[in-house]
Amino acid sequence: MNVTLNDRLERLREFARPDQVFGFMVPAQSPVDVRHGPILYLEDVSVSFDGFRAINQLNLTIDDGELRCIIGPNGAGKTTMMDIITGKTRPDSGQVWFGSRHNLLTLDEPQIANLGIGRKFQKPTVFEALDVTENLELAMAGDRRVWKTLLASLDHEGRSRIDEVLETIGLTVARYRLAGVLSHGQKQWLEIGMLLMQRPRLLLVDEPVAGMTEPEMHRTAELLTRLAGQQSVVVVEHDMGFVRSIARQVTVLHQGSVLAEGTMDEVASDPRVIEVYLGGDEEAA
Amino acid sequence: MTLTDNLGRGDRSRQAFLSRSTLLTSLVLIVGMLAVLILNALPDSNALHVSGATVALLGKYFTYMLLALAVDLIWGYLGILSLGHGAFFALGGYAMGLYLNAQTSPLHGWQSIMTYFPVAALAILLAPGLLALVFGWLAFRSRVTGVYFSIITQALTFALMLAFNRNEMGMGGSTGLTRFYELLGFSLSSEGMTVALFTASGMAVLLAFWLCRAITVSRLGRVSMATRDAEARVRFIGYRVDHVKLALFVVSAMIAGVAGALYVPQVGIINPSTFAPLFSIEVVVWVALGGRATLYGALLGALAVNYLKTVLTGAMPDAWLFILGGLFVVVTMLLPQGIAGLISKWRGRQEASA
Amino acid sequence: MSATVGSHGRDLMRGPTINVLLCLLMAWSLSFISQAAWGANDEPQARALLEALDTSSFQAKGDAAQAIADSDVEQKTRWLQALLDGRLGKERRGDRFYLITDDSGREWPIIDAITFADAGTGTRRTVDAFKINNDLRTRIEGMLASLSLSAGDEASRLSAAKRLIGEVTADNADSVRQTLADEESPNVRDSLGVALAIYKVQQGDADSLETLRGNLDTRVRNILAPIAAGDSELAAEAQSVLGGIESKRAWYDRAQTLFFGLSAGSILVLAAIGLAITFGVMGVINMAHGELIMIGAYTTWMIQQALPGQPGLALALAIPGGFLVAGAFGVVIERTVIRFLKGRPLETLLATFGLSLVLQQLVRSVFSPLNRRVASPDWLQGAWQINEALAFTLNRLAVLIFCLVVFASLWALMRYTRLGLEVRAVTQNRAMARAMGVRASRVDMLTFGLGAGVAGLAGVALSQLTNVGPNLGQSYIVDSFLVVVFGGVGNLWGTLVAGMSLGVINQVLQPWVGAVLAKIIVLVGVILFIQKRPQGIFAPKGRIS
Amino acid sequence: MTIKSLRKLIAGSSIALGLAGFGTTALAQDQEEGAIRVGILHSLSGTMAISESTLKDEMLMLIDKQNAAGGLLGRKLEPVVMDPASDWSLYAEQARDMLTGDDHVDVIFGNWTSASRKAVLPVVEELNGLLFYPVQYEGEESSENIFYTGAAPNQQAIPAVDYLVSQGVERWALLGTDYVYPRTTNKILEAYLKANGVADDDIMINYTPFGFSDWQSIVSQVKDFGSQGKKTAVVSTINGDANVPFYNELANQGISAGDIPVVAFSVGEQELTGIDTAPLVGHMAAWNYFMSVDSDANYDFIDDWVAYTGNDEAVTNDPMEAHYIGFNMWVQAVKAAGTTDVDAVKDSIIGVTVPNLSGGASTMMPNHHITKPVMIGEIQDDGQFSVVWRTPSTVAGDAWSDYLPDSRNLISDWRAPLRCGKFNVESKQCEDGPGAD
Repeated sequence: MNVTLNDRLERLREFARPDQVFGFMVPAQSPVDVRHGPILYLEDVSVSFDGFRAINQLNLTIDDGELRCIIGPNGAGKTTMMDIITGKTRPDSGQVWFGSRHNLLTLDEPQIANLGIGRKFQKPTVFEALDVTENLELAMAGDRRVWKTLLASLDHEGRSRIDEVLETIGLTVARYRLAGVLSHGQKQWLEIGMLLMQRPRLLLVDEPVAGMTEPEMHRTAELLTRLAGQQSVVVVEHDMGFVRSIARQVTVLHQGSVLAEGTMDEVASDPRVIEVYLGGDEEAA
Repeated sequence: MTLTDNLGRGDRSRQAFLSRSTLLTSLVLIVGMLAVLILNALPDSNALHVSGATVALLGKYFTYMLLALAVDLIWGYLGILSLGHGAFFALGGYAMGLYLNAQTSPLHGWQSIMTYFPVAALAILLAPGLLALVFGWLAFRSRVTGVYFSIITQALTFALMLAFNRNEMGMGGSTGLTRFYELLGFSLSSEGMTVALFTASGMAVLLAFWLCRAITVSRLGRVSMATRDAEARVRFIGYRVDHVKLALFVVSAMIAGVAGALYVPQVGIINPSTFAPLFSIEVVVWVALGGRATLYGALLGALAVNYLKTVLTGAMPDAWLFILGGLFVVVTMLLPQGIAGLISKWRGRQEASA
Repeated sequence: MSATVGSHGRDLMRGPTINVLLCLLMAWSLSFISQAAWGANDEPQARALLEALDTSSFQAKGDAAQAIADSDVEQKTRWLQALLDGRLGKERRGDRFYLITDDSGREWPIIDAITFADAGTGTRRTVDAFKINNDLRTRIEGMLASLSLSAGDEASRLSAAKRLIGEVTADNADSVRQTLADEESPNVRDSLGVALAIYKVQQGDADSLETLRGNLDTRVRNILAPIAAGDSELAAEAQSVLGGIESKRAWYDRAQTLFFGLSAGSILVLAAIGLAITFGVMGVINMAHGELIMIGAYTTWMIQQALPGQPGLALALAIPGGFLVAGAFGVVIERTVIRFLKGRPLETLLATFGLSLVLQQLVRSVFSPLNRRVASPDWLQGAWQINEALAFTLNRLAVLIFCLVVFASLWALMRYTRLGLEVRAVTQNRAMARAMGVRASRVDMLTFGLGAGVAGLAGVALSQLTNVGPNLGQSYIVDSFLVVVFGGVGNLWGTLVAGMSLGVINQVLQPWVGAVLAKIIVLVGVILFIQKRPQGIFAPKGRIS
Repeated sequence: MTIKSLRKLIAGSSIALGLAGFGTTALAQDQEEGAIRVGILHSLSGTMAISESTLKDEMLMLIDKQNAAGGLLGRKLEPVVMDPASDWSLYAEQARDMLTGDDHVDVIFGNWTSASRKAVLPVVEELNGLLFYPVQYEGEESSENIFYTGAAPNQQAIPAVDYLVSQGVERWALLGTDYVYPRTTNKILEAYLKANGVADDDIMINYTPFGFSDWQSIVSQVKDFGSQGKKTAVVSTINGDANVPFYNELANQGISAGDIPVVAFSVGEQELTGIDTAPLVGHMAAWNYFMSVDSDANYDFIDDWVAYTGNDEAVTNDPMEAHYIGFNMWVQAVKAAGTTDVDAVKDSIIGVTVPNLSGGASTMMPNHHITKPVMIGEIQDDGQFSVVWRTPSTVAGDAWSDYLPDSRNLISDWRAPLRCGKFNVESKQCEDGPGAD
């Protein structure tokens, strides 16, 4: 693993820092350096699987505090892009930077997560054998080393944070229920709740409203817009209505690269986008 | 985590260290042990007297239970199926065997350090621990999971079996280490020693049970269960899955090593057949039969299968494999949660009717 | 065939071998003349000849046999043959001599050795069969060969000529030259030429070394080695010839090792490929896989029992038989056990482990714990001798080919048939496949049956190589899993490549470090390899979501 | 018996805990009052069942016969059969089980592998039991409680090598399975051969794992080794299952007994039942008994065995003879002592002489090994051996080999006053037992 001396020093400093009290929704202190530009920067990223180019010369920039929606037909490379950002997939070429200091291509998933990038999966993935509270507890920001984890206990502050998040995601009554028995929508919320517990600087949200009712969608939209500003949010979504309701900036992916970028209206009137969505792809929303 | 934390949490008792199942299991273990000790102390003529041989047998069962516990810790709670845990058991056993040999005949070369009990005791923990550390570090770092992991653990124990079979290893070749006479200056064949070993094994089971319990109810335990069910997700919230796995794997290997070390003086021999993949698979079967991820299930399973084996190999030497093999099939199909599942179902019904 | 090369003994070599050769040649040229025109109903003489055999000294017995061979009694060929087979004996409490016509079982039908009249039955208690030992056996074989009318055929002359290598001396060199001049068969001429050349080289003739260049016969090498050790011109020349021989042998040795490796690998592949289907495709950890192999082997044995004396036919029938029987077992296991454990792969491990115990004990109870004897047909015995340094044993060659055929058929089945398509569909997306009208449970059953059937085929093949006993399967289960995992779960090609490469690596290592260490190295190697490529050689690639 | 006391224990603890005891449905072994109990400790399942299960049947037959003849000391013999399942720890457990309790056995006949014997040894010594061990083994052991009725190396390996030397063999390939018996035997043979002037280059030693089946390259190595112009023989200590593929490979690579004879120490009639012997004719085995041995005692024994098993093709072998001798010796010793008491029997059995199956008699020596004739048999195409050579008289088993430097000065004598299994004649010290090993 290519960890620079700087990173090590940074981590050392991180350990030495005294505990700070955070308010709800304030991002956890992240070492990310955004003084000189965007929070996320992808340049010329390409990856292929068995000859198929899933991502092709992708360039993408997300500014600090931005809420960005990414749309695109199936197979456009949205999920693969998230895999690359979170360290699950290594690109064949290109660069991915978090702030101006962290080269994400040299880090693995836990390191990236601990830098402050949170991810919600397309298919809700929660820990089914644990109950809702425990799910949130695990996601709570804190020292993730083995020994500390073994000795960790839930203090008053942590418990009140969990209570707050439970309130936000509407699962207070289900707090001791096993996550495995929750409905699909509830799992979606739980996963969002876990993201909130993590307090990341950058949230990657993959199809957050799939399986949600109309009012739930509204709440999600509200939540995401509220998050933006303090945190950067990247939403991948198929539901155009939902995208329209939250989006300020929209990026259209097609065949692994950016087809168009702009406000929803700009994008929607782009002839290439119309061509991609109407021309042959039956999945057009 | 304190007891009060859990008040008012309804059925959340499974997460508390001092839960009902912990208390009950500890109680059964302690009372059972005391009962055996008391019954053993009765005069021979008494109808309830328990002979030294039975105490020795039960002592051996305890070491198997300890091994099953070690397997359940990583299989039940972490989802790592090791088909090679017999290797750690055997390594602990060999460490003890060398020490026991040293009591009567001088050892040569590097082995001579095993003459001292503290060194031997350390080796009992370190030999399996180090092997687990190196092997686990390699495997978990490169994310070898699932059956791939299971199969290479099997390859590991198989390779060790072949290696220990070689006389060049200096471990007695295929006959292994035997002819033990003394432990800590006491004769191994005395009844007192049998009782002492039984007690030590029982205490080891109890302590290991508490240790495993403490681990599984801690946040680390929850991380490990989370890892078992959705490994990738755990990584994305920032836990170093490989470290978690490695830590538990090493702990588990050490418990297995202690089990082996207690097993050897009671059985009187350690040889490479303990490394045989079949033995390790059998251990997994005990755990599955007793019920995964419950800890007490592992204890029950190990006891039940070995008791059955003792009874059946004597009572029906020609047919016992049909019964035991058939039992494995039937239990798997009808009791997916093992004996523990049956117990909790039964308890659930009782509570419902109460 | 190599069997014919070595089976003639050393005693003959020590004697004036050329005479034997000449005898053989003469017998061959005179083969149209009836050998014994004289009737030998001379009972006292016959009795005296047989009585001479009744001695405990093998030397005396050999002389007696020679006397029989040299005599002109009519029965001599039959006597010598029976003596060779241990079926000539003497009445224990009497003085009649018997031929045992069939020595299977405990009561043997016997006939009088002199009159060939039926003499009822005999047992070990009543008939004392004459014993022979190895040396005597070789001598009698030689006698029979020279008595045989066909002794003059080319094969016999060739083997006689081959035996001359290193045995030509000043005494017989001329007659060998003469024989060479008369000989027509090029093969025999070559051998005689080599034999003469060696003699000449021993006499100091450097030119004759040319004839020996590239000769792979070990005796040539053994004779040249001391000659090359000196520092004369001849020695230097011999050195170069010897070097050529050695390097040629080294190449053939490599080819031989490769064959050994592929053959060992083919067994691994055969044992593992059924598992690659049940485990790789269905995700079922079938610990009873080894026992399905065992069932295939026992099927072969049973079919052979039903067709005594026809091992070839039985083996041919065992191929479909083993497949069907093991496949049927597989289907039953799938229907009664595995079906109910869908999606719980680790529990299939548990249940099938139980099954394997039951099946093993079942075989012990039904067939006995002892190994069963499965005969090999003649065409699977011996070796295909390419040259002195390279030979392919036929049974292993057959298994190698069989393995490739099984692999190719399976591959074609998976690739081109409806079943294969359905299997792949179910593997990739069960729910979707069902929605498309694939009867997933039927596919499961057939897939498992197929995997089990292929295991049965492995059993048929193994019955030709190793023990058929209750433990047969157990010894392959660890290796099988290792091969499947090494190759990459769910990938047939991976299994093939993994099995073959493990076989070759093992065979290459074996002469260096011994079989035990070779195995350990291979195991550790696989463990380390899995660290590098956690999904095996042919890891499934693609977006994992 | 432990099973019983275990049941008792569970009943007891059930009372103590107020728990319903778990299944105690174990079948009680019906035991006859006053019967002499004979333990049979042979694996009936697992890898060793192939060899050992026959011995269990043989023991049952011998006990039946003894009972039919009126039992022993006026009491019936009662067999106690257990299945140690080829698991060495189970051997120890079951031996302990057999030897404890009110209904303990008076003698045990059992074990096959050295590992299992070593596992049982401390148990029989601790509980003062009697064990008759019927298999040829590597020697270097003598226990007060074990009687070794199989061959020691000097009763099998060394005479076999002598015979081969007399047949002109000059080059030796010692092939064995990688475990203690072959290792020790080969060490002894190597020392013996070198002492007889065989050069290092003329000895090849090779070990293979248990159940090895891929003999191609080793056989080809042997072929190469044997093609150097000197008469070569293979001395095989290859164990059990590895033999069939080994002989198959020999035959297929065209090595006949005329070229390179193999003399085996672990291949008997029973092993040959699993092999097509036609290509093996002339290969040899060294044993103390062959089924084809010409003696009335042998023919009677075979008839009994065939009748008992109901199988016309049933074969007998050397370990069976060893049990036959051992059982009869024990019966004689019990009669002589007038009791089954272990110490009395131990004393009375030394010097007991019983007929063996090859027409002679075997005597129990003070070192707990017996005297036996040594024979070399050649494989016949009917799966039998034909005896081509035998020692003129019996050979006494030697617990400690004279050809190993560590044991050259050791003897074993369990008679008073020495009573030592490992007595150093040079230092006059008993090196056996705790604290002196």
